Amino acid sequence: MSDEVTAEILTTHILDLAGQGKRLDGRGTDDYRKVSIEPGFVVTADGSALVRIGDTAVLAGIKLEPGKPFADTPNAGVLTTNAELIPLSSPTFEPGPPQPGAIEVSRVVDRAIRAAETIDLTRLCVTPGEKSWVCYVDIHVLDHGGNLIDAALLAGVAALTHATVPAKRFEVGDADYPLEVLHTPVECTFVRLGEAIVVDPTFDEERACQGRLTVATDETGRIVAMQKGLVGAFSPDDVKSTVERAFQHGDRMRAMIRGGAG
Amino acid sequence: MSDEVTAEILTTHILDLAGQGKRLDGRGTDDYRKVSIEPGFVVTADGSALVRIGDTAVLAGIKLEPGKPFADTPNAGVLTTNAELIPLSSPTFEPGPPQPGAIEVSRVVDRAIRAAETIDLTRLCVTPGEKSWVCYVDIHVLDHGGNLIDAALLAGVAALTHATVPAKRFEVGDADYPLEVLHTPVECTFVRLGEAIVVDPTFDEERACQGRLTVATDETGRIVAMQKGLVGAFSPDDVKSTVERAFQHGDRMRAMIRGGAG
Amino acid sequence: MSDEVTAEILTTHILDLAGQGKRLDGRGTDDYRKVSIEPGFVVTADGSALVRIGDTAVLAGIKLEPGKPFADTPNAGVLTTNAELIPLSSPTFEPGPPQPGAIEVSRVVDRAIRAAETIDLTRLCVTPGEKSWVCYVDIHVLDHGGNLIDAALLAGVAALTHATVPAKRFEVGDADYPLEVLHTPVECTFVRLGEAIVVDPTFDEERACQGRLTVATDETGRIVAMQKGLVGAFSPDDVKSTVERAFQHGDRMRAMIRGGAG
Amino acid sequence: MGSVGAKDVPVLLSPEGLRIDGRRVNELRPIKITAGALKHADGSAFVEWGANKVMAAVYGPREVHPRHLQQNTKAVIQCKYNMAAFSVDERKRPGLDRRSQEISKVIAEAFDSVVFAEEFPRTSIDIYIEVLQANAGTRCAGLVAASVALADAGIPMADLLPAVAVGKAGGAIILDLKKEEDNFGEADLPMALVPQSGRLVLLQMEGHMTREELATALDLGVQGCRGIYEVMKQALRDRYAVAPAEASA
Amino acid sequence: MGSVGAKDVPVLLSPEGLRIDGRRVNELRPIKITAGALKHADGSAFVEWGANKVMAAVYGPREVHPRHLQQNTKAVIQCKYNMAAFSVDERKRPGLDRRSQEISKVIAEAFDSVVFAEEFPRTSIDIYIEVLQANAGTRCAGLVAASVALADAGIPMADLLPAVAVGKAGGAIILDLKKEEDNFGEADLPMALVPQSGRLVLLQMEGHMTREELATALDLGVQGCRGIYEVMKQALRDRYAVAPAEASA
Amino acid sequence: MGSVGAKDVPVLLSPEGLRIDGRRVNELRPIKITAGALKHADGSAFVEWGANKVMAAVYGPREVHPRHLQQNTKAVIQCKYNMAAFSVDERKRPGLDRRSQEISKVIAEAFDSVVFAEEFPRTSIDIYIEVLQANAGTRCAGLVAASVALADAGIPMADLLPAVAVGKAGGAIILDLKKEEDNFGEADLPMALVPQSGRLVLLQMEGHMTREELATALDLGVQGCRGIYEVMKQALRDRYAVAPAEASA
Repeated sequence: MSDEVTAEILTTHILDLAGQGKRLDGRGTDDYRKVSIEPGFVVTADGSALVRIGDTAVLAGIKLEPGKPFADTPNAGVLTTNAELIPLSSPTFEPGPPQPGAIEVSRVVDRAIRAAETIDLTRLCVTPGEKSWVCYVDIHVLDHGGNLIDAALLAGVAALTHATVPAKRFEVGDADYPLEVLHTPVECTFVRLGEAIVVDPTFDEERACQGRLTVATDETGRIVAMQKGLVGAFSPDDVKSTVERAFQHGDRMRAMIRGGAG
Repeated sequence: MSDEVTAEILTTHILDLAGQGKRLDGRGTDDYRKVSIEPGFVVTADGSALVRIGDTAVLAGIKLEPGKPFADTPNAGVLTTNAELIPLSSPTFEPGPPQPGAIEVSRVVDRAIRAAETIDLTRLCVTPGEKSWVCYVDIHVLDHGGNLIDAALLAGVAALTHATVPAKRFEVGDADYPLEVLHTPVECTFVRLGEAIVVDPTFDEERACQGRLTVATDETGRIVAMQKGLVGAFSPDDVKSTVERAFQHGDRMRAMIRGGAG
Repeated sequence: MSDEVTAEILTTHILDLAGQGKRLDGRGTDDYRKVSIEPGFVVTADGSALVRIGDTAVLAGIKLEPGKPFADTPNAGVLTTNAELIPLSSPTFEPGPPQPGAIEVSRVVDRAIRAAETIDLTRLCVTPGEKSWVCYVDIHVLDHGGNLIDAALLAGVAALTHATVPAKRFEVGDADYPLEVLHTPVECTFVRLGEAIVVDPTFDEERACQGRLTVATDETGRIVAMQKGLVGAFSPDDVKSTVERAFQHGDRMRAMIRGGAG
Repeated sequence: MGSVGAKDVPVLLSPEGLRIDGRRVNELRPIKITAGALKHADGSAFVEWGANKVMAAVYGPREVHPRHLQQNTKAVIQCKYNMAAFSVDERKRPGLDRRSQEISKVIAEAFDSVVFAEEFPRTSIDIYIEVLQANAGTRCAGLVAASVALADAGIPMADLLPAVAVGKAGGAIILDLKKEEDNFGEADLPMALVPQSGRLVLLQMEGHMTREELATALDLGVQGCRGIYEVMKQALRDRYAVAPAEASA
Repeated sequence: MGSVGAKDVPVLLSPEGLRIDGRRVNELRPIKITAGALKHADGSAFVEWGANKVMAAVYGPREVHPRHLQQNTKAVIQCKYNMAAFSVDERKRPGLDRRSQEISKVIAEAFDSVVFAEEFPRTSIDIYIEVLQANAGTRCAGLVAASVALADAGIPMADLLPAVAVGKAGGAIILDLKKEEDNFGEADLPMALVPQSGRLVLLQMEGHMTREELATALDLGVQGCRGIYEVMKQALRDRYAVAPAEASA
Repeated sequence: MGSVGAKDVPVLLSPEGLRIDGRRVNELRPIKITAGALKHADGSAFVEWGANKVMAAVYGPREVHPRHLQQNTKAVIQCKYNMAAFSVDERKRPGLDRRSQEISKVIAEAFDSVVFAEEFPRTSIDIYIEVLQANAGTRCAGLVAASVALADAGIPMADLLPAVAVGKAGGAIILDLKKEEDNFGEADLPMALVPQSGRLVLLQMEGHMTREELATALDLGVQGCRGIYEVMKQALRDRYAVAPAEASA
């Protein structure tokens, strides 16, 4: 039986279950899988975190280097987010230049970090117009069990939260110091399965779905990013109700990020 | 009936007609299609022009930016011509890196602009060896009905003719000023159809032809560039007679470029 | 008969011969093909040499340009080795980005030059941390008859041995002067054919072999690089005995490199 | 939204509630759509919307390139959104950047939600969007142009896809942001609507809003899309009303 | 070995014969191997070795990509070794560099020497190695991880491939170099052994040694590989001893 | 022609009508052609022409790579012209630049005009030209080398293709420009002739000339090509006169 046929049978089954309010792994429509956050996983990074959501595993590493501010923002540091969907993590990824899916993850994560003002970029300026810190957020997906966007942002924000500015190493200051984090954005992704809208989709649910919607919130009650993806549609009311759910899951995960700091 | 078969029948028909001194669209061998020039089409550009030759449409945009002169020409600005044969313009173009055809258009247009001394590059030098203007001529083919080289140069020269040096915007001077144009090169392309040599080929005539020859002239009676392309051959006498025809068409189009300025 | 079938028959034949201590071209297991070195082949290069080993031909050219030292070695010049296995040289090479085979040749040659301290990189420093010579060793394979690594290093070292630092041309000094060469590394490559280990493999022997081993030696009795390549295995004793053979061949070729200088 | 550490921030909303170009918060910029603007594409449209100029062309259903993307049960919808080097103030280097690739992806997915792709298995429907002059909202302008181009090419679809960006600038929720509002405002929220179902097939957000502001923005956007929808339908009516030979002057 | 013109060179061997981290010359760094560390790969392993952290995954036998590499009589063994941007002190730009491509080639050839590839004609066995944290010896750690991952994937092989680097630093021949020994030492010699045949399928050398030193180094390396071999076998025993569902916590 | 804003311009023509290297205006540089210079190509030639050194190799007719370029009714002629990094005064970065791609295109088209490609449908004839040492006129030298290499490979053609550049320097129309004449002259006009038909299959011009000058230049170029033609034929006669085993010393 070909992969395509298997996938189609699985899709039908997932949609049938969703019609009855059920999911393949027994979760309810608003149940998130088990989340774990392990900060400091990589000592060569200036900050890092390994995040697991169910059988999805994502590693984020932070590197800070002195560089030049952009001409139009002379008083700010530079933030660069890059997600790699390496072929190690899934039978569906292939080597080569970043695919649209990887680029979408990078950009959605980048927007959430940036819009939430997670870090104060003006604090990363050393000499206006001349020298500023460049902060790289590199995200490696290790095990792709679905819902990469949520895992990637969680890993990125947790890594930033526990990062150090290597001022001494680069002779920019006398001592290294912790990177200051102002806000804690968390993304929460939903997929439509028939008329059900379920949170934290698995790989198979993403393949079966009729639309994916991601909402990023922060701890001050702001929505800081949204992204509808994949084939399918959501009504404005769908959007409003997922936003409420995103705040609830977001608050829970924000506590974990801070807790992980201990 | 496959595309290939259609193309072959059309080729035979075009060659038969040419043997009788006729062309598919009713033109004589030395008739150019209708030409229109619309300068200032794009306001974000420092100069621009939309050129139509029959159902061929080409848009050129000029951008000027401060940069560094080349080490071997410290007293001159930099001119860069880039033609994009984007897949929007023809069923025969595909996305990806520039194909040899696009590179040929870029280079032939670049040579004509440069050899005719269309703009005085030494006037684009700000500080010798340190700072000079970089002048980008970007050419987008929008609708490919044949004879792209002529349309591309016409658009490029018309765009330069109506361009402004953004000195104020880049804080290089107190006010923007018009880019000075010294000469007006015009390219004129011919194809061999059997023993006939016809001007301004359509897409189908280019596909049917046995050799393409482009001659660029300027208003002082100089030939400033030539390019034989595609499979086929021309005798030295063929070359000499096309040169005469190129001057006549060129003078007519030069008047249009200046007229378009009004 | 397909190429693949021919290759397989040839492989079997080569292995049969090897079992009897024989080779296709009549050589003994420790016979090297005829070697010739022609320094100064390219006058536009700052140093060059055309090397032939049997019907393998490799051309190396040296270029020196002022540049910037690396941040972690502020007192040293920069050495860059690049081998191009251009499709001109063999029916088996294709155009495109460098293949793993070409990269391996580049890197093995580079390691031997570097580890042997062929040139004293600190002598290529002009102003510590600011300005130093960048020395490019560019290697073009012209005719691929096997054993490219040995030919490439031989050409590279011969080209360096006869190179000139273009100090006057780049206004770094008053006069050009010879590049000083401290050591003369030579690589010697072996392949396993059954239980025989033969030196200087031909193209067909490389295709037939069960493992390739390269040993670079210098004139002071040091081993300066090794590389096992291709599918196959060598025992530690195999390695030790090839090292002895590599020194003998290496000493002979070192005399040729110096002789070529005359 | 790129205003962190920027130099000069303009006043985006006057005390009278007027925007930088004199519009009210719920007002669209002028929009003009020409269906069939190109001769050689299977379908095409040119959109002038405020100071945006966007051309779209559609080719297909045709052979799939590259071949391995071919699907046995439906057409694959491919989109390439590109900005001309001279379409923005600071020259854009030619070639695909990450932003263009993301936009191409979400636009392709939006159309994949309404095109009857099962009717053309093993083919490709290729959408090309070229931004010739940009002034915020180019992905929406591109989507509108592509939607009309698809209709012009005769591709069967459930509905046209009007699109518009809503956002927040100067503290207010506003419709159809122009450049300064996009650069210095608080949020940008592009969306595309299926008018008949009332559902959104494209929705992105960058910036920050409260949930109440978001609710207002969504309503304002839907209303804006319905306005655009009328202009799109009229452009197609105009296209069919003229002889093909004259349609693309 | 990149020490030409470098600034500070540390003392690599104490008068008592102890190394920078207190090890003796013939001592390995601590090594921990977890077989089956990933859920979605056909086989996987995570290796923590000194301050290295390396993940390997294996997929296949499966369809060959790109197609033209397919071989009619055997599986093609493909390897991609990659270092994460944050795995080293100075951030590494993402993407394949020449070093990674060379390492990928010699690792693939090493496995091609022991995998029974003729059993799976026209397929590909794909090995992915990701260095997450690097501290010298990553190609050996990657090879060890990949070897366990291949076994975890059930790929038939003549033997496991233990690997280790030997080298010369502070004048002594030492086993299993760490970063400072690699950077400032005199030679680095990574090798991979087929324990049952006693032959080497990977062998590289960079730096300089006399023939006597090389002989010593080869013997020390073989001995080191045999130590690693035991850890690899134990990791696989541990893997089979647990239920699959628990194996990758 | 790249002289705008350049530093020093040499005197290109003496009052006696002699050029920088002592040649008269209608004089060729010394040229030496070795057919069969390589062992592993199907055909090859090495051309030393003034201070140019150019190698050409031909492979085919053989399988087409990449496959999608295959034509059902004829062989596809592919050409890759490349300059070695060390072939010019200022080191050239390895890799294809736009100039090389344009030259490759016009050379392939020139040969496509004379090779009997219909005799080998669904195959490729691949021409590789490597410029090892450059001193103006490399595309003509490459064309001459490739033409002899094609004959050496036994590819059936209507004729050999001699080629030469004419130009204008120091106010005079001159034959076979060398580097200073190309860099500081007024025009460069490379051409390739089919001697039997008297027609040109390659013709480019860069610089500026009047029509009278052009007429003179074309005549001078044709005359120069006929001189090169004799050298090409002699090189092939020499090649056939020796046993294959000795031909490529």
